Amino acid sequence: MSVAQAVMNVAEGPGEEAHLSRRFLYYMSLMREVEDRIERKLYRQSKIVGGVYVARGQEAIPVGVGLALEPEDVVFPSHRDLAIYLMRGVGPRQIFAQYMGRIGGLTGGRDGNMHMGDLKLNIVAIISAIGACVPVAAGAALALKYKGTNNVAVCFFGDGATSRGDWHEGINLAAVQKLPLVLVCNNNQYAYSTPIEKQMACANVADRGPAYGIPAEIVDGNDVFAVHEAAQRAVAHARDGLGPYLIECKTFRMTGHSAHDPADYVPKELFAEWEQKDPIRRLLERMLDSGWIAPEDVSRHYDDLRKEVDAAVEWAEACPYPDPATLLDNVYEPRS
Amino acid sequence: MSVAQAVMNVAEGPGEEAHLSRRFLYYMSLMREVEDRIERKLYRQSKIVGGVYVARGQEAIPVGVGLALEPEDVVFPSHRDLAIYLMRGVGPRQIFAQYMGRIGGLTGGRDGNMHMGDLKLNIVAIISAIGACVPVAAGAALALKYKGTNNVAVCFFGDGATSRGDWHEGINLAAVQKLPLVLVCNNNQYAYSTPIEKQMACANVADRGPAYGIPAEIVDGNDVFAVHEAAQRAVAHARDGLGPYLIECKTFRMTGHSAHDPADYVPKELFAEWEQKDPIRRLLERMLDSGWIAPEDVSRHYDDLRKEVDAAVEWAEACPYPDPATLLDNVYEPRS
Amino acid sequence: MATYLEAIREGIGEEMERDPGVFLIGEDIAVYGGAFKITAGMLDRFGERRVVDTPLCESGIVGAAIGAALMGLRPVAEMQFMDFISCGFDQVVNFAAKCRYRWNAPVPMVIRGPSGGGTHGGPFHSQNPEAWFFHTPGLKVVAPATPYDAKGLIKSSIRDNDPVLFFEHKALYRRVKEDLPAGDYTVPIGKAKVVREGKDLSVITYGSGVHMALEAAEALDREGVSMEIVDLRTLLPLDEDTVLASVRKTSRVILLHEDTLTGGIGGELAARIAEKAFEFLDAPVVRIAAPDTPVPFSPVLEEAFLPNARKVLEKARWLCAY
Amino acid sequence: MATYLEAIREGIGEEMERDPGVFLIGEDIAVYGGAFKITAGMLDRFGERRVVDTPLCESGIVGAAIGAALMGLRPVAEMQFMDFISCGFDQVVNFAAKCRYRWNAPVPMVIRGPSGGGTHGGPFHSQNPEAWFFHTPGLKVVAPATPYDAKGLIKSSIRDNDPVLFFEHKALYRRVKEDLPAGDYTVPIGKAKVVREGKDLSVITYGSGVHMALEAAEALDREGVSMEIVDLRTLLPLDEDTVLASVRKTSRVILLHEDTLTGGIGGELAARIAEKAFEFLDAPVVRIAAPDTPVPFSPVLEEAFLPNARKVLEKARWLCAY
Ligand SMILES: Cc1ncc(C[n+]2csc(CCOP(=O)(O)OP(=O)(O)O)c2C)c(N)n1
Ligand SMILES: Cc1ncc(C[n+]2csc(CCOP(=O)(O)OP(=O)(O)O)c2C)c(N)n1
Ligand SMILES: [Mg+2]
Ligand SMILES: [Mg+2]
Repeated sequence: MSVAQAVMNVAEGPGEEAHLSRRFLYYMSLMREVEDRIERKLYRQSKIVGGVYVARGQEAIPVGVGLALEPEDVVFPSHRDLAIYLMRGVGPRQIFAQYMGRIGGLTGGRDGNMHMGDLKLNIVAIISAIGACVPVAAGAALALKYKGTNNVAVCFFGDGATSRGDWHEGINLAAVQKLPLVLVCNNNQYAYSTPIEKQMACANVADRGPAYGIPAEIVDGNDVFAVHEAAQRAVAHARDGLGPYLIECKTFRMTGHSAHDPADYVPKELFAEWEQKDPIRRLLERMLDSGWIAPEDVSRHYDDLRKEVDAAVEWAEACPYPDPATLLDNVYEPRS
Repeated sequence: MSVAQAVMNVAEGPGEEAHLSRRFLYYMSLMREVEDRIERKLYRQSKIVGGVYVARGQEAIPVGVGLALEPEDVVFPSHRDLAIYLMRGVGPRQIFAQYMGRIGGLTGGRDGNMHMGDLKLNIVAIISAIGACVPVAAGAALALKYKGTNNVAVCFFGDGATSRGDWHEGINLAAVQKLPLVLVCNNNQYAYSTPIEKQMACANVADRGPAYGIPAEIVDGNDVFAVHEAAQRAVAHARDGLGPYLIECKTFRMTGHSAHDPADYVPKELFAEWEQKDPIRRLLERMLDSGWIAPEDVSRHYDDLRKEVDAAVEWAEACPYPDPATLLDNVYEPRS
Repeated sequence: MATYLEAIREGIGEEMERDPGVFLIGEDIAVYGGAFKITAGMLDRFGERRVVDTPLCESGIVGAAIGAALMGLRPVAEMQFMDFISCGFDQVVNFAAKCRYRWNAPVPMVIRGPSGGGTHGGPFHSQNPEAWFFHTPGLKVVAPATPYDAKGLIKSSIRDNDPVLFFEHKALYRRVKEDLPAGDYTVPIGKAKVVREGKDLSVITYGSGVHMALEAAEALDREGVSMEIVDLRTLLPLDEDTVLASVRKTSRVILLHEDTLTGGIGGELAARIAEKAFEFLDAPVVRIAAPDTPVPFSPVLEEAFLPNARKVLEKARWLCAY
Repeated sequence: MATYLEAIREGIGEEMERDPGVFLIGEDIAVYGGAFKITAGMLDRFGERRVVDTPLCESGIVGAAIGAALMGLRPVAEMQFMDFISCGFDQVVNFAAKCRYRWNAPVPMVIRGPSGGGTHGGPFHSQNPEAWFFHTPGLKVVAPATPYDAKGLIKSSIRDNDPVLFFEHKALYRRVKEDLPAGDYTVPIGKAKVVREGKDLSVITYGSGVHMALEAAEALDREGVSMEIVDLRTLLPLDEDTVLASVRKTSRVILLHEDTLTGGIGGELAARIAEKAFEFLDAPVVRIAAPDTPVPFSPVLEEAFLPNARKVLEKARWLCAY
């Protein structure tokens, strides 16, 4: 166990909330640290292959939802949900290797960045086509029900995805069949350069719940406790066989769409405004106020985190590229 | 002018409502007569090429809506909206020729049955893929707005279409752009064999209006006056630049999906129940009750209708098939 | 005697008995038994858990099948007409086809349905959409011509651990019949079959083309010309060896398909032959296919559009005289 | 000097000046100027009526473009990456492609965007989706290799009265530059170009392949071998005459494309050559293409995957020694 992880193991004393808050902190800050390293350092050093999409300011969503799940629940993270991987045991080293196109990444260099999946971890890799994962997640939910489990499928997507036909078809199919599907919208108010009001003529993504006869709630996406509680309600609903449940997490994209995008189209004030609502800062304040963590633990935690990430980067940089001789492998199941 | 059309020309006396009712009657009964002839006679005589989809019991929808439009409004009839063609001046003879694959049909034998269009008449031919016409209609609406006209595009579709991604994408796009698009849903409660409750988990198609921030109203689809009034509201809304408007016409498919489908999956009582609500019968009763038509005019009208249809069938049967030497023509614009 | 249609139904039923993870999903397949009645009776036999009627949403259906397949089930998704696969295209070519290569995730699913012309279905109910998928690595594409192969191949397709597109030819559904062996058998994916031995020229074809070729071959026989016919059966992966062996033997080849010419599978076959059997060729490589137009509706136009035995016969005569 | 990217932007801008019915529609094209900045500045020049940012919905965008084109406008729709056209596939192949044939309704629209690999974009941002459309009668498919042609062809595409798919190669956007003539000019759709005369062998190619071939040709020159290069420029309709003339002249041919091999356009070319220039061939018809896999992400894999000048050179040597 790394030192950083120690932050989560509070021997005695603090209650459940404190314990949970430390787990929130660990994953949110680790996600931030890993993504900062990728976007602000490795990308600028040209060590990253392909595009870089980070979720600064949106970490509460994957973390709040992820910690409401069982390992057997099947997740479909989108491109701003890195913490999901961390929570399921994918190490930062594998993530850096993935972003560098090395053999040690989850796809062994076949695909890049957040296109990671591992069936053993019940994580399905997205494809680029935004929204395409929704019907697929419905199908996973169908399979979970078919097999008689009470597990759920959890599909993450952005506000942009809600304009896609696949989004509509997948949710409608799941609703009609009452499939155990939890739908988590990261409404960060932009799809690339397109603000939400140019994407939809209704005020909220959640306003679309009634169109599918499913419950839909709006939650402060920068409050990890709120996200977590909503996720618990959603998961319980789906586990109970009541069908899909939509959570709209209102948040803000504190970066450009990807690392090459300066986001000049976003009014500067919005960044300043949302900076105040940073989910990690808010969490930390609450933890300190409530005595769930001591100030010295915080700084130690961040020191540990940095070390963990340093080591992971080092590992990934030492990791070889895939062997070009494997190029043709695994298009089909190998003949036995 | 055929004798049958005389029913619409009431010299003096009756007011606007009577006049309108006669136009309703003419088109609804002509549509019924043409479709009956196709489905109950020509199809059984193997004179029809390809599938036969009729709209028995649903005639009030295209007629009620169609008579609320200007000739410059662009219509996208679906496969149960034959009256649209009749109202825009396509004669029964051309329709029979179309259904028989003759050169005299609107597509000259290139395509079949209700896949008819004519840009000069501002009618766009659907493609088979259900729902595909919705984004296309949005684009037509965009063009009407672009050109500075105050015309509207009117898109017809069934309940089944509302499950398609294209339906969602097209309406959402039109709503965001506030395009002059009138959406008319023929909710006949089945998509082929699939009852409405297996298609959607909300009670009404109109419940989806709020998902797009557009007005949506439910109307008795078997009451042509009600449909007409709703269409007038919808068209006025769209003409005024207020964006799309959805009308859900509740009705019932009094046949199988197509002529070869006995519809064993539909509870018999439903047919009996909806037979009572037949839109033509209801219209006639009201007309007779209100003195808008005399009983002898009705029977004369039907006699005329039958003659008109007989003559049209005869014409179509005498119409040649397309010349196979033209097979390769018109895939692209001919080079000049 | 089983028709082509019955053979497919039998094959699906047997696989559902054999493997509880096999299930059916599509529009109007359960209560109604499918537009062509392929799945008639399945709801009664297997219940609604395993025979799933969906709303009208091809992308949703294909996507859901992918998701279920990723979870280890074996969905068999019906397209009411294979033409409508264009509405679920992204799911097929980008999601299903690439999972194994990208992240080692198998997608054992079948997408099946009626394709092809000859029933006056017009431009949207008559297409042969196989070439789109033939060009997509990661997919398998199967197109049987006989009841025996249809049954054996649907069973292999369901057992296959990769996504398979299974093109049934609707004009064969009730037209071709044969006795099927009792009990379980499969036909391997990826193996063509020489359905008729010959020595003067080869016709490489599949689906409805096999029947056109057989008809032409009989007429040619009477003229003393012996035509070999190779039924590809699987289009992807392509059984190049069987094709090349036939061409090397006869030195004259016609590539025949009902699908339109340009960009059709005949091109790929021609390329492989012109590269790998070049020295054996005694005459130009000839293609017979539908012309490059949408499928026209009117019977006279459709008749002119579709390849047929007469067209094969004419080309064969020309080729042998070359 | 204009880059390939600037040439396209110039061409679009000129057509918008010329014809008030031309407008742009797509994701992030107005305020942002497009993911690759092709439409940068257009919003300021032409206003939001003519430069329309849409929600994220490719089928909606293509469908809307069709509807507007049917009404007589000339939409130019951008796919942020041409890969995403798979999400609007049905609209392209069934609606746009077939209107004229079915009911005599012209659909004058352009769908354009970046395609191709070499930028480590991975499986979904690097594809060459042209072959799907090449197989669809009613569409035109254009794929320029140079700034001159890119500008001339985008202008012709916008003026064309049929739906045109315009494949830009993203690796060429900023890599190739040339001086463009002042003022209006067009390059005709449907005409290939002999970009280099030669007598020993022909390379038939397009897009990025042209640059690979040119590089290989120079090396071959030093070996005393003279390579002719035909840039197809338009893939559909195919300029068969120019291809066949080159093959008849050199008697040896390499068909080169960046797209994957099986079912790629090389097959069609091979078929036409093997049928119509059979007597002129002195060697097998050879294809060079990407192998049949998804486009891999990691640079070492992508490098192995993509065709390049070295691979062309090797095959050319082999072919000349045949
Ligand atoms: C079908 C499709 N079209 C376009 C794109 C290009 N693209 C990638 S992400 C994106 C914006 C997504 O916005 P949203 O869903 O809100 O997620 P966010 O990036 O804001 O988290 C776009 C347009 C894509 N990946 N897929
Ligand atoms: C995309 C697509 N999938 C399947 C079909 C086959 N199909 C034709 S009509 C139909 C049912 C349509 O139902 P609805 O929209 O309610 O119209 P209705 O026939 O009831 O008037 C189906 C499944 C189709 N035409 N298009
Ligand atoms: Mg967003
Ligand atoms: Mg219906």
